Amino acid sequence: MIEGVSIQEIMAVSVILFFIGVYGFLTRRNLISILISLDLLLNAVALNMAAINRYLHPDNFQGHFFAVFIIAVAAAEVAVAIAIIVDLYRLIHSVDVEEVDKLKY
Amino acid sequence: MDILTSLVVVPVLTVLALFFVKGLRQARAWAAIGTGIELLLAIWLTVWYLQLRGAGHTEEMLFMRDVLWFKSLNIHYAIGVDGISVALILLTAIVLFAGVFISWHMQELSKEFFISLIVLGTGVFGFFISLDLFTMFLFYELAVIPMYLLIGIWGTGPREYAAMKLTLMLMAGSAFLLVGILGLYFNSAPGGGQLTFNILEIARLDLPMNMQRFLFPLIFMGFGVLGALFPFHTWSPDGHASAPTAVSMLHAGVLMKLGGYGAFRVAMYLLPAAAAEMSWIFIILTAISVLYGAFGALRQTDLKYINAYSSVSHCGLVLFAVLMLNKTSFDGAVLQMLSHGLMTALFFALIGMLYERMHTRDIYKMGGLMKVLPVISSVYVIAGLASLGLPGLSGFVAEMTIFVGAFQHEDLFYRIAVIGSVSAIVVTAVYILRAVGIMLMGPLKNPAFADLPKAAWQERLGILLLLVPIAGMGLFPGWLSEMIMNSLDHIVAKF
Amino acid sequence: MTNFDYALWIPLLPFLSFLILGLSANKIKARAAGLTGVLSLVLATALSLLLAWSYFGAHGGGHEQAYAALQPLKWVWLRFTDTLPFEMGILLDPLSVMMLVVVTLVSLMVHIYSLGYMKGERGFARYYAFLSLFTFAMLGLVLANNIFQTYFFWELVGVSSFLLIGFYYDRPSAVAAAKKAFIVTRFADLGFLIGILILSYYAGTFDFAQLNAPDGPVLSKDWAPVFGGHSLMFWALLLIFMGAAGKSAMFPLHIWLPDAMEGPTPVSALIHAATMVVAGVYLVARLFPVYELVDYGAALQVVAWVGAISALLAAIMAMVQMDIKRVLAYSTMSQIGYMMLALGVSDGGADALGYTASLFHLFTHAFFKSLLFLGAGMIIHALHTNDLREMGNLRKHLPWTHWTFLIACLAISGIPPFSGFFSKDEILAAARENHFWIFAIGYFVAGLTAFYMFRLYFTIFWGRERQYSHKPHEGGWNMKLPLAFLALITLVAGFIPFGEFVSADGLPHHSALDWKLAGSSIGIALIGILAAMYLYSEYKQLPSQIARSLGPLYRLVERKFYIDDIYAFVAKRIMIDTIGAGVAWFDRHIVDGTMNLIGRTTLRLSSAIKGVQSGQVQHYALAFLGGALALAVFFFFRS
Amino acid sequence: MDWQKLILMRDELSLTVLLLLLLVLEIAMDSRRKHQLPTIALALFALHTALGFLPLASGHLFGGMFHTTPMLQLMKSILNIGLLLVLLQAHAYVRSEWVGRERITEFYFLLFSSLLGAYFMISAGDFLMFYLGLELASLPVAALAAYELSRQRSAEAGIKLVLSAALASGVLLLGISFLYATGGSMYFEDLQKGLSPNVLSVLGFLFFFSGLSFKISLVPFHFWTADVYEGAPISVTSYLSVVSKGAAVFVLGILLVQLFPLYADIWREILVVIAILTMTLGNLFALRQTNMKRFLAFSSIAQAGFILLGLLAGDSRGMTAVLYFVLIYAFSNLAAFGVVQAIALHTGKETMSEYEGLYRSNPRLSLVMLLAMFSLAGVPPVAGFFGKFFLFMSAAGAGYYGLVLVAVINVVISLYYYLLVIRAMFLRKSEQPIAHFVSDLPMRISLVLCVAGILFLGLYSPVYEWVLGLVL
Repeated sequence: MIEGVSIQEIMAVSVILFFIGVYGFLTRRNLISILISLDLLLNAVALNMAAINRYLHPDNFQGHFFAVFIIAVAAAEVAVAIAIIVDLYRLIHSVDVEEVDKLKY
Repeated sequence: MDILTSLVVVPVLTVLALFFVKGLRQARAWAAIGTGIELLLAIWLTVWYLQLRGAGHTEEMLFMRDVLWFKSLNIHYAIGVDGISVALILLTAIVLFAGVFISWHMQELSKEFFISLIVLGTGVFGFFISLDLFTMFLFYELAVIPMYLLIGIWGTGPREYAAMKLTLMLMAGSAFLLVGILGLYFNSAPGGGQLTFNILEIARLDLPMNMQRFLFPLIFMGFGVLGALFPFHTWSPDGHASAPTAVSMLHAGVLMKLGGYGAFRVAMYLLPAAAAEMSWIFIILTAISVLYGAFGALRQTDLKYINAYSSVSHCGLVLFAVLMLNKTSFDGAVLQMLSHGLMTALFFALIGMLYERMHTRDIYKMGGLMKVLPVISSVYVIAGLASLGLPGLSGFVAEMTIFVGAFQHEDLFYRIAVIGSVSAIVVTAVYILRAVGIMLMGPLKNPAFADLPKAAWQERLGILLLLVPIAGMGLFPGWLSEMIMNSLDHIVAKF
Repeated sequence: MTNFDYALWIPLLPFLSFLILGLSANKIKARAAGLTGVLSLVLATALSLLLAWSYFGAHGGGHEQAYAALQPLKWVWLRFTDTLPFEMGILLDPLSVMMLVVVTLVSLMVHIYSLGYMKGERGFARYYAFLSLFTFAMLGLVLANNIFQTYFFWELVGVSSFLLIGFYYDRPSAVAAAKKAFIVTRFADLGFLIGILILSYYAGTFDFAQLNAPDGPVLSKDWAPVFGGHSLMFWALLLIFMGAAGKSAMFPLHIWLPDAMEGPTPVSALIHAATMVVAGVYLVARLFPVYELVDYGAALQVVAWVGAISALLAAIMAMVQMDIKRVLAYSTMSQIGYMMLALGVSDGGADALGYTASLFHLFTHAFFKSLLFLGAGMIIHALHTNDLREMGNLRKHLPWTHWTFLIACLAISGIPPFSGFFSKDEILAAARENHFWIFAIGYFVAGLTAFYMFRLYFTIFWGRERQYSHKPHEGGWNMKLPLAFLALITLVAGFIPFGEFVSADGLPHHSALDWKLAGSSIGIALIGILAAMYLYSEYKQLPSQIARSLGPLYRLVERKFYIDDIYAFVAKRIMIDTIGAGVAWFDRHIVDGTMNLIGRTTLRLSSAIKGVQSGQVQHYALAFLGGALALAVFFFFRS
Repeated sequence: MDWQKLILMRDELSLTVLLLLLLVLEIAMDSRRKHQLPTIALALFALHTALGFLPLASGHLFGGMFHTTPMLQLMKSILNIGLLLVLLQAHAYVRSEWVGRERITEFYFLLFSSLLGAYFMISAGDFLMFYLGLELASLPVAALAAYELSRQRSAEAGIKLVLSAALASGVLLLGISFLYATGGSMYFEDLQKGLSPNVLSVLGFLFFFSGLSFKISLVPFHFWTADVYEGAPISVTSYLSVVSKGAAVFVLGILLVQLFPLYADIWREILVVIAILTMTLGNLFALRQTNMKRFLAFSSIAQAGFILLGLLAGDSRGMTAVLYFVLIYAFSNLAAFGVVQAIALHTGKETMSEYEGLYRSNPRLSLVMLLAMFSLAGVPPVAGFFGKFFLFMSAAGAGYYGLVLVAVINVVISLYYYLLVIRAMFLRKSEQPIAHFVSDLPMRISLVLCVAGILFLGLYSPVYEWVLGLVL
């Protein structure tokens, strides 16, 4: 619990963070940047979890645990994603998301 | 195993046997044996049925059998027949058997052809014996689906288009049907308790009126599509024109009867109040069908189109009669199904024979065939006469029963509609005679057709199989009509 | 009471012959086929004569007692409803017994005659099969005990007529004529059928006995006018008469009859002169009490006028025809017009003289008209042409034909003592009693008849000798014998006291000749004959000069008053080319087009939205988030 | 902790053991003998599948994080069957030169881990377990999608899947956090009591639902599906379309009923809308596909729309219909994918027009495809008809006649494109047809199994009764 900061404010921050992530996801062209945006987005949720736990349901630790797991899974996700991006780069020499559109319609 | 189940099992076994044979000769032999047994069974069934009725069995359905299938949903394999189904089963067996002989020289993928044909037959037999809406629906679709392959693989002309159109339209019809059937099911236990698909059990209920109003159009239209109800008939001309001979025979002769039978057995029988209330709408549509089909046939030049439109007209009359809600017209509807089934099958068989010889179906390219092909031509004339309702042939019996029966309706509107439909007999005469005149009579138009091969034995046999019942029905309709009439009491009692 | 069960065999024998000949088709030898046909007819004729003898004989000649209407056989053929069964049965009353005799006799003669006439034709067996079929149907029609049975056989005679007209199926004109005959009568039968439906719906029965019974369901009730100032019964009767008019080639449904002459000549003699075409008269006579009493005989008025107009128009058209058979066809039409007229005017009197007269004329006409046709057949057989302009001075070559033809011509013209004189005189007498204008027409037509018949006679047998390709000679005994026999009947039939046997109320009536009327009708007939003799007994330019001077009027008649053209227009232009083509177009483009449109629209829609699946993962993400937000928005607007 | 209770995790444990065994084999096996590995893995998995059918008691573990019931057990078995069929079909693929011996193990390892994730997802008793299961189920598939390293489309499929999946889980997590905020617990049992119809929790529910819909590929959350299906190796595609999707459907079914009964009105409405959208759009896109994989992708989207009809009622009948349908769908869809796989392996052809005239050269294969198409379209007497009929029946039972009508009309549309495949194979003749070939034994076994399933699952009614018995 942080003095002078209400849960609403923290949740607002995390939602803003979430949408910054979304924005990044939607607008970046570099696949790596998109991955970073994704992490931003996941972190926003992690923050949310932790804060909600602390503020609203301080009698258990479920939110905290969840936040930890989110971070861990995010890392795994990034690992897989990076691996694929590397492979992709090998194949097309680019990490531009707009060039990844051979499959469509 | 009871006789009704064997009606379904025999074709299934035939299909299985056909999977293991090779070549045209074996395939057609097995197909002929299988369908021959089926015909014998059907005849036996008819005789047995009449005997039982004669011996005083007055139950609504005979040869009943009920096997629980999906226990928790109360879906049964429930079968039974009354005079109407017996008659139609006999019709199917005849047409199917004749169809095998008409396809005697099916060179391409012959085994597969007979398999598909008999699967179709299986569906039809199953449909006619079903007393459970679920199994009925199942067999209904089973009968429709092989049409795609049958037309698509062995058809002529724009076969892919025609096959697709036919399948999709009929399936769209069954879409409505499905909803209707589900509606019936979920209203089959108004006081709580076990829901059921069983026709006889649902028939004992009085379904709430608003439900009937909702379900009747769905079911009637669903079956109506197959019964070539205007304006859902357009699969018919293209489909028939493209289909190979035996398929046209079965389709127009038997499959379209599923529409009439279903409309009658399900829509009218189970939803009588809505039927009485809403019949006028469909009377208009069917009366249009009758006239429209006849007029549509007037200017066609392709024999199959002529016959397809004529089928629209004749099948329209079936639905028309079904909607007239009295015993005589119901009787007429069934007679018309039989009559049309036989004669349209005969027509298509003959058209197929002509096409095989001349590779054209355009009547203007023919002419004077009577001299060249006396047997086929004469039978064509007889079939034509049956179609236009010549006394002594089946068409007359059926049409007159319908007209007299329908005219007994108390409401003036309905009687006027009857007069409208009656007018079609003139138009029918015109298009039949036009085709006969151009194609068969007159001097021989194309010298290339001067010595076409005469009808072969299997063709004669096929013709005979259909011609004998047509004449038999026309000369001695009494027993058939009585057999049907006796089964109508339960249904008429609902109105 | 005598047992009349054997009456069933009278129609059945020809039917058996039809079955044998039809099934053995082309395998049977011509000789055997002919013999089968003739033999069955001989038996049938013998039976019907026997039947007539015992039927009328059983009566014993008592004058007060009506002839009984017997129904020796009756069974339900098809049960429409319990109260309205479709029965097959045999009704024996003076009318049907008389018809029986006519039909079997004429048919027998035609059967024998055809042995010679059709000799060597392809399809000889088929010809006899059709003849037998026709005879069967006609006998069934005559014996019918209810109106639906009548309809049954009515259609059947129509079809056999179609088959026989189109016997020379490789001749396009024959095919066209057969089609025309069938379709026109079919159209008329539509009216008949609707009439039956209406009649039976209100009467609740098909049975003639019940329909005609004074206390039956029709006559015991007063039918309120519902439409056009008349009762439904009237309209029903009118529709039934439409059927009758079609079959009997009455104006305006007569157009098929002249064309029907495309058939073999014996066929014309049997079907289109003696038997089938009078079925209409027979039908009206069958229902005579109903026609007479419903709406005070309003329907009979129509019958009378239709008959009179037909008689007149046909007679006029007969005068200009150049085809021997067509002249006879129009004369048939004219004579049937007489019969109809006679039926129509017989509403007033209790003894209904017209009824008897009409049927008497039917009786006599059957023989002399078939005689005429068979004679014409002789000529055609000898010359291989129908065209009057290629004939002349044939009396030397064809003496048998000449004499019998002359007898028939005299009969039809109403010259005593030939049969036609007696019956026609009775008709005129009946008409005079009831309706002046109709009488006047009838009287005038009598003159015209004599004129055109003798025009025919003189042109053929007198006139100038033509160049014949080979010397004309008459057929064998099998052709001469029927001529002689029919001529004999024509000579004596007039002296039969017809009224003793057949009358509207079943009671025997005795009718005496009114010599004043008879004299004047003989007079006008003689005028006609003399005029014809003057114009045609030797070759002259005069007839064509007259024709030319009449100009458009002649043209009008020659074009058959353009009635055929109107029909052709309606049938071809309107029915086939407009409605038929219209429906076909509508079906292909509108109805089918809609179905195709649904399919095509779906496919097009499918192509139109393919861009949504752009391949850009960011677009997908946007859609995903959009979807999630849409759900949220959906929720907020919902609550 | 009572160790005996761990038996409740029998399947998870057995699968874990399997995974470990694979690792051991990977290390211990001589690389020259690695080509036997697929066979071993297959045998082991078959054993595992058989094990899954042994009865197991209901119960829960870890304070409610994990629980199991016969119904859940059945769900897992259905997934097992699906994967087993996939493995049979993949057998020849994995041993082909495309893959390389050193990468055989990872194929199986990733597939099994994903299945393990699906198990946990199904058995989850709280959001944490659920989330872990979800990620475990999807991440390995992303790697698998990119399995063919040298193919661009494979990599593209992988990256699209992993990015979309991550975004979806982000949204799903946001939803979970909202639900947690109002409900106060991650445990379903407690959460269900704590939920209220306030804005935040409904929003949470909606986000959660969106995230899960992604896995089932419901419109509009489906866009990744077609691209990934087309790009991924065929075995992976079939896994995605059957096992992965099936698992998600099961979870949705369980959670809607168990966790969100409070929002029944909301999710019913949403399901109706989404079902219509999914069926219709899936069909519309499927109509004009020419690549078989992509075609089947859209077809499977449409099928998902039909499944939603079973979820609507929210009762045991509906759930039975869903399970039954998924079971049948697994057989039908895998039969189709099996044929596509077999043809692709032997000829490299994947386009519908290249299938023309197939019946004349490979009749049996074509017949399998015919049955598969009929079953997918729902044509009697094959199983698909029964599956669809019961789905529609449950929806109609809940009063959704209009929806059923829309669905049945969509069946007709779908019939059109299924018939297109049949048209190519049976109706058309080709100048250069695919030559006759014989597939490897496992493929043939799998196809025979599929055909048997298609033919008998419907007609043989005890299967349905058995499913129903386990659901109740």
